[in-house]
Amino acid sequence: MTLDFSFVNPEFLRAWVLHGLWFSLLLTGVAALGGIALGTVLALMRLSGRAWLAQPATAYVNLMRSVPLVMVILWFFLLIPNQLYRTVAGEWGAAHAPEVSAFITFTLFEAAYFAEILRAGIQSVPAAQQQAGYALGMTYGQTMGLVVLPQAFRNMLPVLLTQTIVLFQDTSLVYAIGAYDLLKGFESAGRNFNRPVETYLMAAGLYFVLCFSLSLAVRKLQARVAIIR
Amino acid sequence: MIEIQNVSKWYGSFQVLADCTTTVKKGEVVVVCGPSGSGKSTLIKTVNALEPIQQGDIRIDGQSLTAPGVNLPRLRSRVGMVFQHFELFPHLDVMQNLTLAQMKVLGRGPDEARQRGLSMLDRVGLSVHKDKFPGQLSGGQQQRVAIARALCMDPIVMLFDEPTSALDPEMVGEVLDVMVQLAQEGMTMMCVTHEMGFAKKVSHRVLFMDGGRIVEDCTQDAFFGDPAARSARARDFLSKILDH
Amino acid sequence: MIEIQNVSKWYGSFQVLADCTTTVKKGEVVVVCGPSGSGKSTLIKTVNALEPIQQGDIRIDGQSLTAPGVNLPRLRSRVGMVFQHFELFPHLDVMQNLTLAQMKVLGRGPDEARQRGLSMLDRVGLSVHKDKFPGQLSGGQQQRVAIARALCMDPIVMLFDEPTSALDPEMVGEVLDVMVQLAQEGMTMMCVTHEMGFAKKVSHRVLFMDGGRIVEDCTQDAFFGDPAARSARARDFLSKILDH
Amino acid sequence: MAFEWQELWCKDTVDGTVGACLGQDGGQTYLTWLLSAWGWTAVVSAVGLVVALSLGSLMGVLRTTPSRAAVGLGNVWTELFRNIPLIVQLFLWFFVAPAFVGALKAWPSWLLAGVGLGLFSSARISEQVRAGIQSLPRGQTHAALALGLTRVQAYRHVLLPVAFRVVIPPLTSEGMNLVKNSSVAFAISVLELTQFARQVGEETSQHMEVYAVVTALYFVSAFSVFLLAHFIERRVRVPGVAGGGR
Amino acid sequence: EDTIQKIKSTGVVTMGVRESSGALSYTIGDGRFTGFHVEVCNRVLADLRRELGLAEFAIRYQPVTSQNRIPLVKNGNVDIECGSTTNNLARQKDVAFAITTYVEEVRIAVKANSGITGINQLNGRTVATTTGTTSVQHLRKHERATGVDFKEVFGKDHADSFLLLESGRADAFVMDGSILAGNIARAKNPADFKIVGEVLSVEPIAIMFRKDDPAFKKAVDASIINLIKTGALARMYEKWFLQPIPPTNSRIGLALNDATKAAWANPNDNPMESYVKK
Ligand SMILES: Nc1ncnc2c1ncn2[C@@H]1O[C@H](COP(=O)(O)OP(=O)(O)OP(=O)(O)O)[C@@H](O)[C@H]1O
Ligand SMILES: Nc1ncnc2c1ncn2[C@@H]1O[C@H](COP(=O)(O)OP(=O)(O)OP(=O)(O)O)[C@@H](O)[C@H]1O
Ligand SMILES: [Mg+2]
Ligand SMILES: [Mg+2]
Repeated sequence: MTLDFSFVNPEFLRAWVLHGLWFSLLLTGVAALGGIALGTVLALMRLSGRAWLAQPATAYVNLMRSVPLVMVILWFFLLIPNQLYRTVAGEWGAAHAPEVSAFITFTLFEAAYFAEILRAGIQSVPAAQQQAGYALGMTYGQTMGLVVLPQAFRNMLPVLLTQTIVLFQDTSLVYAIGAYDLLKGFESAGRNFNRPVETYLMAAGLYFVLCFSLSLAVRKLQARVAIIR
Repeated sequence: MIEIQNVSKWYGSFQVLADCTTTVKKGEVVVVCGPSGSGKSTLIKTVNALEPIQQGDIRIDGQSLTAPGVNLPRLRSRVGMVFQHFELFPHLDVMQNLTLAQMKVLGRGPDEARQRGLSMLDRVGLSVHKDKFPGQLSGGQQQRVAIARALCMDPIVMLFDEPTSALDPEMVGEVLDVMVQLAQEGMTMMCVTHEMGFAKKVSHRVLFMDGGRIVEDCTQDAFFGDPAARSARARDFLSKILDH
Repeated sequence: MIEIQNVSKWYGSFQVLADCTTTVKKGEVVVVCGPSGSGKSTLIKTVNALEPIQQGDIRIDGQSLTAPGVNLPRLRSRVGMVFQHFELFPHLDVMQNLTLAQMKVLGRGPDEARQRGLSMLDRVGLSVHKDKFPGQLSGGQQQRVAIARALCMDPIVMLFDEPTSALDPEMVGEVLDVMVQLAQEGMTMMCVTHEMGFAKKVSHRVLFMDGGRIVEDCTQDAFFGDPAARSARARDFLSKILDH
Repeated sequence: MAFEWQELWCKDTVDGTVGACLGQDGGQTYLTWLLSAWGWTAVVSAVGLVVALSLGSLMGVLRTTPSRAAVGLGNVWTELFRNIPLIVQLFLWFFVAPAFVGALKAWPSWLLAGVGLGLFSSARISEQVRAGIQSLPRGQTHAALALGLTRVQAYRHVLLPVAFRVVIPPLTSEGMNLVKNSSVAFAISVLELTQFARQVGEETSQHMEVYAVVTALYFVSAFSVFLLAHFIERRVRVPGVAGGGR
Repeated sequence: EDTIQKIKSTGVVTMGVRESSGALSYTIGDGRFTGFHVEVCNRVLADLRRELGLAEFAIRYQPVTSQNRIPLVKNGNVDIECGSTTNNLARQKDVAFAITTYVEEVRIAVKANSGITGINQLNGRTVATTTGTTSVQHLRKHERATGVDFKEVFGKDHADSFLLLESGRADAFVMDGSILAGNIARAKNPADFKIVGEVLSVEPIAIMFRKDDPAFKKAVDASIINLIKTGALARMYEKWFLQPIPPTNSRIGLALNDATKAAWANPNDNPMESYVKK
């Protein structure tokens, strides 16, 4: 197999890759933060012991986990008319409908996964810790916010970040609604230069470097914030 | 100070507490003992409403726990509690463990909370460790910090749930010493423990539980001094834990 | 039976065992005690090569553990070991716990293994529980099953690592009873324990460890009868665990 | 509505006549095509599951052994397969790998897709299996070795049976992900559900209808994995252990 | 909804474009799109502004895929789609088309040294085509009609399909002539490939927009007729299909076919079904 990388130069990378890379990173960041926030609420609902809170949360999580993300992205984008984006966010909203839609969909979808991780994290904190919080006179909110969740997050940090790496790779699914992510940059260059093998190899390399550095960073971070036991 | 009146509790169809009644007066030290699973922990947890009860009533300083609209956090902050596994907050250092609830529950300022924390830490002999994390302390030290943490809230009564049973044998002494001192200073205390030496030394009364019931409730003189008057179950239990 | 010769061991740069030497003769019961972290568990685990050593030599029945090509599984099967947290296999019922190693290691048939298992279970008084899972037994019962499991392998020596320290106080007795009986039947035993009553009753020798060293190695008469002749560290330790 | 339904699904895929919904005289309707596409989704997922579970477990186990070489192999494997997007991996297996390993060219694309999908998931499963094993008290290993079991026997009879029970929930999730990820197989010419949706949506111009049905079938497939895992979890639940019936 | 009204009130028109539809509509990176149809649309929109006296409006490019282009036009996300959409009856139920601007011929590309000259020689061979295109249907029909039996492999996009041919996984690539020509032109070695055989089908390609908006359609059609009359459309064809084009500056080299000439000579918006082979 002969490879031809002659089309690759700094200008190529700027024009084809940079924009998508930025969008993928931004989408990952927004969806991770939003998903963790919403996921925490879902996890707390599931653990509340009250059926009217737990059941809707469980149903939501199971539904999201059973449908391919690309379908969720597609449905969400197609079913919401452009007019709504325009009404809510004006011309900017209408112009960035796919991106806005991606931010919302990814957040909603990832929340289901983060909820499961956080549920496990909260359960990994001994129940007596919660009781110790109450015994000191703290309210439910204080106990959760100051005692249980900080521990749950630290215990689950590696899993949360692994899921974030998955999320970063999944941002490529926005191809379904025409948003432009990192992989799209390589793919579309591959098509228009008719060098798909070369661009896929470059994509594999770049993804590997990014994701692997992220997981190394996670390990470092984990050592720093780990609870001394 | 603590009035427990006909308290019953069930987990599903399983009855953990059956019609328990007793009173702990101000300044009194009461030891609770009994076989595993007899409901000791459950009983002591109902006293600050960590476990809800289905029947009966509990009053702390005259205030019923089951009254509608009772401010449970407020009430709990006046009842200190020490757990078997210490339950220090592992992600906070010792000083933060001591000041967190003071600031969030009692609304004390950081300086005041810190000062109170330091003096309590001093009392359990651990001032030098104030900046360490729980994981960096031995079990005995952790339990003493846990006692200090409870004391910071100026409790009117202290509850202990097997405070020494998770400790290495050589560390049991240092924790009991702190508890003895507290008792001698007149703190109202309710302790689940199997340390009969401690019971003999400072307790005023002993409760013996079995199968969710308070089977014996008598002065420590009667409990240790007059075994013949005790129930068969209590005698059997005592012989097991005092023997080997 | 067990010869430990100048054994040293490091975790990284941290020395856990420093030049430990002792011998356990056939039929002898040796108790190992000492403060937490002094290396007791590590020492006992080196005896059946669960922890590798960096210096020195250990021989069981004349066979060196460090000799090249030694069949460790074979050797370990002849050394019974009982752990602090029982370590029964939670997914197997009691009978399966007892027969697994007999069949896989000793190559016994299912019937023979079962029979041997039943008789050992009978010996620790638990035949009726043979079909239960470990999670359905009390701590004391689990530890007795663990002893039975070790005995099924017809060990020539038994190692115990704090077999009662994870137990509720009222269950300590039932486990110690089994151990006393074993000792009286002439089993060679090496026990890490803080149960000084047990030590006084059946041990022939006591080792006291501190900081990875065997600080004291003397007959139990000398250890308990002549405190003045003991090191300051050992006296201090003894006073702590015997006092309260 | 019912008419439109028939109009879409009972149409012959070649001449466009609407007739018997399951096709006649060797003809194919969109319904029979849909069913065969679902079948291919199932095949690819099944191959993927087998590969992912076996290799993932193996790598997870290797990473818990005392051997540095084994741990290293497991680590490299895991990092390699989890840090490159699946679609890129499949592309490389299909177009690039055969240039180096000629035999791959003879593999049918469903097999290549299943194996590629399995390799990708094996990295995640290896993480979970490793975590499961490491969550067991070290005493369990010691107890097994102390009874004279070899290390392999200790894994086989003690560590893995318990570790697998511990990791059933995350494995379930991964199994569901795998089924959903099988949709990427369309990229290397497997006629599965996503391929069907793209092609038939285009042919019939009824994208929404086609996507709705395909989404539902994915849901059913992934949820069956969930139900199956749930069933297994209950079957292997150990009495006396938290969550186990007494 | 009235598109002209919408453009007036928002000052923006959203143009649906394709990422890589041969020379018709594709990206040159940096979020920019170009191609024959994109240029046609730009001219049409400029005419619209002039004719209707609209204020200055912005053009926003919205990349679409073959799966989502019709829903997007229907739900208002896209005002005018300038990709490579075939005008057919099924689609006319959902959307409307402008006058046909280009007529595509489905052809066969093979390796130059393969000796294959027509579809009938493909018996027992492997044929590549792209998922989500009408070519798949043509192949199926052909297979049924002639009894010729070939294996099909599907690329997820044209570049993949071409790679199937290039890497030897397929013996032929059946696709729109302009796509085949474009891929060959950009291949590492264009001389290795050639387009052979009969025209398997012809398809009118047209600009697409919302249904039931006669005013908009009228304006667009008028503009296109004007482009045809003035020869501007032919010049644009020349520019995109016969001259070097970005990003690689290669020349597609596909002469204007007879079907397109006929469509320009007699402007119409007939669907594909009316082009059935005589
Ligand atoms: N959350 C629960 N759900 C169901 N049963 C429970 C729960 N918590 C405790 N129990 C049961 O209630 C009984 C009393 O438990 P409790 O913890 O009060 O006993 P205890 O006397 O403190 O025993 P120990 O000495 O072992 O601490 C036990 O049989 C226990 O199994
Ligand atoms: N895997 C390990 N890595 C590093 N240090 C270890 C490890 N295992 C044990 N240690 C250290 O070795 C020392 C001896 O441990 P060991 O468990 O033998 O003590 P012990 O006397 O049994 O204590 P205890 O009474 O608490 O069981 C301790 O300081 C311990 O922290
Ligand atoms: Mg208790
Ligand atoms: Mg130890």
